Amino acid sequence: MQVTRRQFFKLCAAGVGSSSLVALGFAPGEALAEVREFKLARTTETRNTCPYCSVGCGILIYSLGDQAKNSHTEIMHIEGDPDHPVNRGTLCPKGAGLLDFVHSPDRLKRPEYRAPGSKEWQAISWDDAFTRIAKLMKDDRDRNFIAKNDKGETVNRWISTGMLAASASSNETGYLTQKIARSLGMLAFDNQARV
Amino acid sequence: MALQSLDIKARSATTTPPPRARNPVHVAKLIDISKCIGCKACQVACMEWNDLRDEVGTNVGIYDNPRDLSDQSWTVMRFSEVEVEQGRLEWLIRKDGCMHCDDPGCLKACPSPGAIVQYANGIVDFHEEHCIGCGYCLTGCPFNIPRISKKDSKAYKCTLCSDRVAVGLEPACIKTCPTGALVFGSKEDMIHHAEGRIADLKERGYANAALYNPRGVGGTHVMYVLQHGDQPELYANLPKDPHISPLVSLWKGVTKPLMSLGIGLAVFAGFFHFVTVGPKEVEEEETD
Amino acid sequence: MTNHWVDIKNTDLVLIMGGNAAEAHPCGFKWVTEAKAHRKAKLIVVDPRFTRSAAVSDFYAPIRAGTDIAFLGGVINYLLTHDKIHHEYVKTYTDFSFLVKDEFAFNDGIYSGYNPEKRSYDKSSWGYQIGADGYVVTDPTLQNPRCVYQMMKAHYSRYTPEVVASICGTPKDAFLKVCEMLAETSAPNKTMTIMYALGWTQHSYGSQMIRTGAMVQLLLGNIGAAGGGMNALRGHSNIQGLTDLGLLSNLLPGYMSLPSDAEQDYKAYIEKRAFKPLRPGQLSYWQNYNKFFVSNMKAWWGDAATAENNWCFDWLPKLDKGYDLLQVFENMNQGKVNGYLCQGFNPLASAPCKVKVSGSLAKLKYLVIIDPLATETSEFWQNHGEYNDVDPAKIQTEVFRLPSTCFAEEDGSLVSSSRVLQWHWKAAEPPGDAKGDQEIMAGIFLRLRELYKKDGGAFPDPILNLTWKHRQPHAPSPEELAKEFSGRALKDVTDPKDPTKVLAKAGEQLNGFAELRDDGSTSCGCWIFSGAWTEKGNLMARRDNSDPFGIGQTLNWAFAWPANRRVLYNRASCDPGGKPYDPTRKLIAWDAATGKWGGSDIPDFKPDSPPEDGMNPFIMNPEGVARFFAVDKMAEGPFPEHYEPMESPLAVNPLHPKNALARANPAARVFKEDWATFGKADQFPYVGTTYRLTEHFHFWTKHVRLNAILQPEQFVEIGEDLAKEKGIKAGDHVRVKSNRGFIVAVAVVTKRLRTLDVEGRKVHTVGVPIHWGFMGVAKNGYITNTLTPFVGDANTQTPEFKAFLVNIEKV
Amino acid sequence: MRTTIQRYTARERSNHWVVAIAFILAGLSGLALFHPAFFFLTNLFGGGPWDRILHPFIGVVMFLSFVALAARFWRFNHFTPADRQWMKHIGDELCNRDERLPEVGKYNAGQKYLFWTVVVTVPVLLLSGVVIWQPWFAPYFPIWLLRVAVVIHALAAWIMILGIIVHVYAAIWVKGTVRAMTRGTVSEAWAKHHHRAWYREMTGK
Repeated sequence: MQVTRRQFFKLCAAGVGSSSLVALGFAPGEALAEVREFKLARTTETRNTCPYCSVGCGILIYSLGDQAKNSHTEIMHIEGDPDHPVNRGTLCPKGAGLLDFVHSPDRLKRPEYRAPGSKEWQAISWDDAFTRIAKLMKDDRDRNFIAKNDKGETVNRWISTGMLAASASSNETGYLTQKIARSLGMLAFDNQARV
Repeated sequence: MALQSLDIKARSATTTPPPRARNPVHVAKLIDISKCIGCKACQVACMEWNDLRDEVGTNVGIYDNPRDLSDQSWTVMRFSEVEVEQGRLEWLIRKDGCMHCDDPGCLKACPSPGAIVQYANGIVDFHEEHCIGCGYCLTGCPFNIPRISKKDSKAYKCTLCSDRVAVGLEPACIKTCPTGALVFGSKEDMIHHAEGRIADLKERGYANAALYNPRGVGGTHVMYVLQHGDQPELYANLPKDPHISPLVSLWKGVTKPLMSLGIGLAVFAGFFHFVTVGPKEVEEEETD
Repeated sequence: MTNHWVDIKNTDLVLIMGGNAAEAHPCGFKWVTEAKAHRKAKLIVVDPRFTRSAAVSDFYAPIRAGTDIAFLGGVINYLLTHDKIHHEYVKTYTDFSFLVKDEFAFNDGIYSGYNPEKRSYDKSSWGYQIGADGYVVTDPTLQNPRCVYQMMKAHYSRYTPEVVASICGTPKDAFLKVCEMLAETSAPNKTMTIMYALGWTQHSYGSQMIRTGAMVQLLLGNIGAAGGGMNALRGHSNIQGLTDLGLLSNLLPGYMSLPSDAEQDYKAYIEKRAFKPLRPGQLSYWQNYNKFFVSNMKAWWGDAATAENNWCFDWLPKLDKGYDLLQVFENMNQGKVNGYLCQGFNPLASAPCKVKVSGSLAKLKYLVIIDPLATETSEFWQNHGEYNDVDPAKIQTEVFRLPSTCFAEEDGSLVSSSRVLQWHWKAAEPPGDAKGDQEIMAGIFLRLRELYKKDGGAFPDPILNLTWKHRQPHAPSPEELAKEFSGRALKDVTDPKDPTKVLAKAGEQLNGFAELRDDGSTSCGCWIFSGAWTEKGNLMARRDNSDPFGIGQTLNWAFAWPANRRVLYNRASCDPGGKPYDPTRKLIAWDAATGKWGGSDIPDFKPDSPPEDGMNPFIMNPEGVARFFAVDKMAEGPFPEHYEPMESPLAVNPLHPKNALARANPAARVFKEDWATFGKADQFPYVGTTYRLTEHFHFWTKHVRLNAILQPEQFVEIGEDLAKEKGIKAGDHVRVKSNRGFIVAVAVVTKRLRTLDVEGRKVHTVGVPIHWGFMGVAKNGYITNTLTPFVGDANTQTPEFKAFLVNIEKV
Repeated sequence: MRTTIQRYTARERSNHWVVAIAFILAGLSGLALFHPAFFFLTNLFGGGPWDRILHPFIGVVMFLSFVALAARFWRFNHFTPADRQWMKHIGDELCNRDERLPEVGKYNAGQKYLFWTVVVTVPVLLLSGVVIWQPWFAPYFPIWLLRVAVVIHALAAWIMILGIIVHVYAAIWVKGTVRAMTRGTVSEAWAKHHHRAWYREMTGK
């Protein structure tokens, strides 16, 4: 067999045709190289302080939603506050992981009660919990309050119920707690600074 | 640099050059090992920003955890206890992760167009939606960085937070680093910064302090300041002279086009043999 | 901290001892790396372990856990014998020249006045000689053998480098190298900062360790200067604030203290605390105690607090003794405690000797847990297998677990270690039905108050009259509470120099504690926080980070107590003439033109007292100067002395080998039954020490997935020598035992824990990180405090977690 | 009616075509990843990931079917002294000067070379392919071995492709050959002309 000039051109045309086919989209698209969408674009930013150690790093909390009435705020990212003079935007491994503290599966969500000898928690309403706790405290205080000591000195103390105060709660909570504890005459009262 | 970071310098499995007229700032991350306390904040910030969560593993008798890079851990600390001088212990802690080579072996090895891109600012980024999961990037990387996910068979590694850099922010690890062991800026500035650090280290007795910006891969956009620049292998086997394996570079360089040509030539040879010599026909044979 | 985080960048030398700032406070540690990078500062780490702070240090010296006083005593000896002290500073600003009472004595490790039965001192001999003028007698020539300088010199002359090396296990050359580096900062224009934390506090003589550090700093003239100071790196975000607010057994807000039983007389109570100056011309700021106290009582009981009832003095509970955590658990163990409230506190994990704590909790009638997380304490009654092997049926405690908000779900202020009160804002609603702590406390209190109102009961007056002027009584707002502790005028407050000038009108917020009055015209819930919320608004929420002097003072960022002052004792950064010792780091200086002190900081001084008046910088001390001789302030003696930890590998104190009383801290309180729980070196030959890892925060972050990923599983660290001896390889499971129990964990074998040569023998250390427990997303583990002894510091009762005895074996 | 000779049984033909189809699919899916110019071929397989997923399975099919095929034809492909003679006349073969060629059995030396080429390359492809098979096996091998395996795999494939091009071309070029694999028969003339020894053996002529 001999290839004539005409046949040769036909072959060439076929070759060009198939490669054009490639150009027309048979090949994968020359997609733009796009970076991942910047995830904070329309989030709400709230300034806060890291609750762990006492360096007191400033943090920025980013939450979904614009705080509109029907939008449920969901914290989705936390990073350092660059304006803060101490941490200047940096965070340590604990601070950098705060998001998972906020969303820890071990967060408590409702009041619980464990009866004496019981093996399990049961749900209790806030109102019942407060009422029952207040009753237990009052019973104990009324029974064991020491108005005067053996020498007859006024001492007004209650030492059969104690309290340990938080180390990461705010000053406002701490102040209120201090005020309440002393008004009850409580002395068995300490905070995490002790250990 | 904003959107210009989207300009592309190189693209995997693409034979023609991308647009090159613009020339944005080259960025770099500098890891000053002499300032690193191994706190792993960068690991957390990386996972948090990129919405990754590695397994809660086990302790195997060392501090390194997670033990290795994975699709969920794009950076890990590698702890080495060494006595460079007798009786003087040093705890060298190296943040391992993608080096963002100027001449990226992963990109060279990748067969899927656009699965790996190198932005004009120097960031080498994996685009998982184009990744076919072949694992060739592993063979191209001189630093053993990319990891194939067991979940989706895609390759993952540090993006140098290309999404943050694209909007003018620093990468998440840089921002979080408590001691400033990680810094980020233009590559030029980072080299300058490193020079200052090296001078300081030399004053403190580290005569061989040096910048790790290996030539073999064209320099990197993640560089280290090493106290012992003459012995990078002390730092959990950081390669002394990394380069793309010749098996990959040669292979992906000229060999494959030549071989493709060889296949083409074979077809053409047959064709021209046919049209010149003609078929072998047995005369007596009848046609169907 | 006497100084603040950013100020560390101004230092020339950092000594990290009794702490591990790089791991426990990484973002504060940044200022160490800044000082190194920009001031060519050096970093020294002295620690039993080669920590991650040591990893970036210029010099590391190992030390046996619990021997820091010996080490620092050796430093004092070195500085005095080599005359590397800041002469002008110590002569003028300290008690160097003060004469000590002749009765005061120190014999073979025991100070005068010791009562071995009570394990305490009669401190009457621990004082200065007081002259006929009522002032302390001094000898400015420093020649009198009873002057503090001479007595201190004699006391520490025993702490030779050889003795230090033998007690501490620190190689002698390493010790001397540290001395040399420290000594360089005795130059007036050089400063050193000391950064410490629980590595010093958690010993049976921890307070004395800190004192010894402070003495070194005073000798070098580093207190009050930028880049200097004694910097306690506090552990929790508001542990400083809660301490400032007095949430400790014996305290009232602002470091005022509750009366003891004997203090029945209000005036005597005040006089005892309103110290008169001990030297002529001194300020003695505590003379204002009555103003702070009355304002506090007005804040709490409002109109019920009157001059007639001594401002409700008798409404305050009086102390027969301290009811610190250990004392309360001792009482609980004896069945004397019925109820306990744990607000964001997890004592089962964080108190010593878990078996005792757990047994004590089981004797409670009721336990109330208020926490955002499910803590171990809240489930102490639950069987969690090997980690908490109890029988719930036998535990009759009623337990309430009330979910509270976390930081992200509330407004309020926290005090950082820099003493800066910073406001934060709520970002989201709490999960489920969780409530804020204030609402929870109000919920309990208001119901109690209702019951007392309705039924009466024991001494209801303080409860019924407690001020509660909240717009939403069930949910007091943080703003209202902050205004209350910051203080307001009840009547017009006028300038005492010019009664026509009104400083604050009735009802207005006060500008600061200088406006507090003792006539009931002011109300202030915490005097040191006064000025945090003024008529200008919430100063704690200020966000101007400008730093005009370039030394990191940022006076317009939030609000620092006291009076927005950033560096305490800053008058001591100037020479007696009022000129800064180092003008490049000027905090304040005397400006003769305006007749005022001023500079980059708020003067910690009477602002218009000219140098020639001779008022000294330590205005909170009646002496006006800093004390080397602690008079009667410390439980175990005016000069810190080295004692062995309660559980020590040594049978005797090498300084007092023949005096068994002086082996361990003679003034440490040990409960009777606990003596039997202490182990001996023959059974438990290794030094155990507990600590934090940078990847975790106490017992919280095991609930945090991101942190659980970083350090998933409980481990202990041992040196290579001990590992070889015991046939333990990295990754093996080992059992670590003390006389109080055991834990099982993975072994990390490391070069970072050295075998030390102590008193001619080898001492191994076993490092035990604390973070695991039986709740959380990390791998479950044993509570580390299973191992630790139930004994505390003689002054603070902080448990001795840092040095105890253990044994170890491969499982 | 012309006379034909049975050259391949139905089973042999089926086996051959299974191998052939597997080869084409493996070849195309493999080439797709060989050079960017061929990447468009991935679309034949449903895109890049499917290409990557399917290729090794096709390869295994090719390997197994080729093992069967090789077993069938093994004994016909032993080299004989006559083959050496034939190879000396390869130029005559290529230039259609068939009259100068020595007598050939069932397969000529060229065909035998091809056979042995494929016998060597297919197992090499399998072994090297297993080493780089993501995600199943590759994670168990060191990276240096992956690098070597990738090269060997491609090299073996290239050799095989070249061989198969010759094979296919030869089938087209030598008229009357294709029907041996489609119908199973060849004409007597074809057999006599190209494989005289085999022809004699088959017909006894």
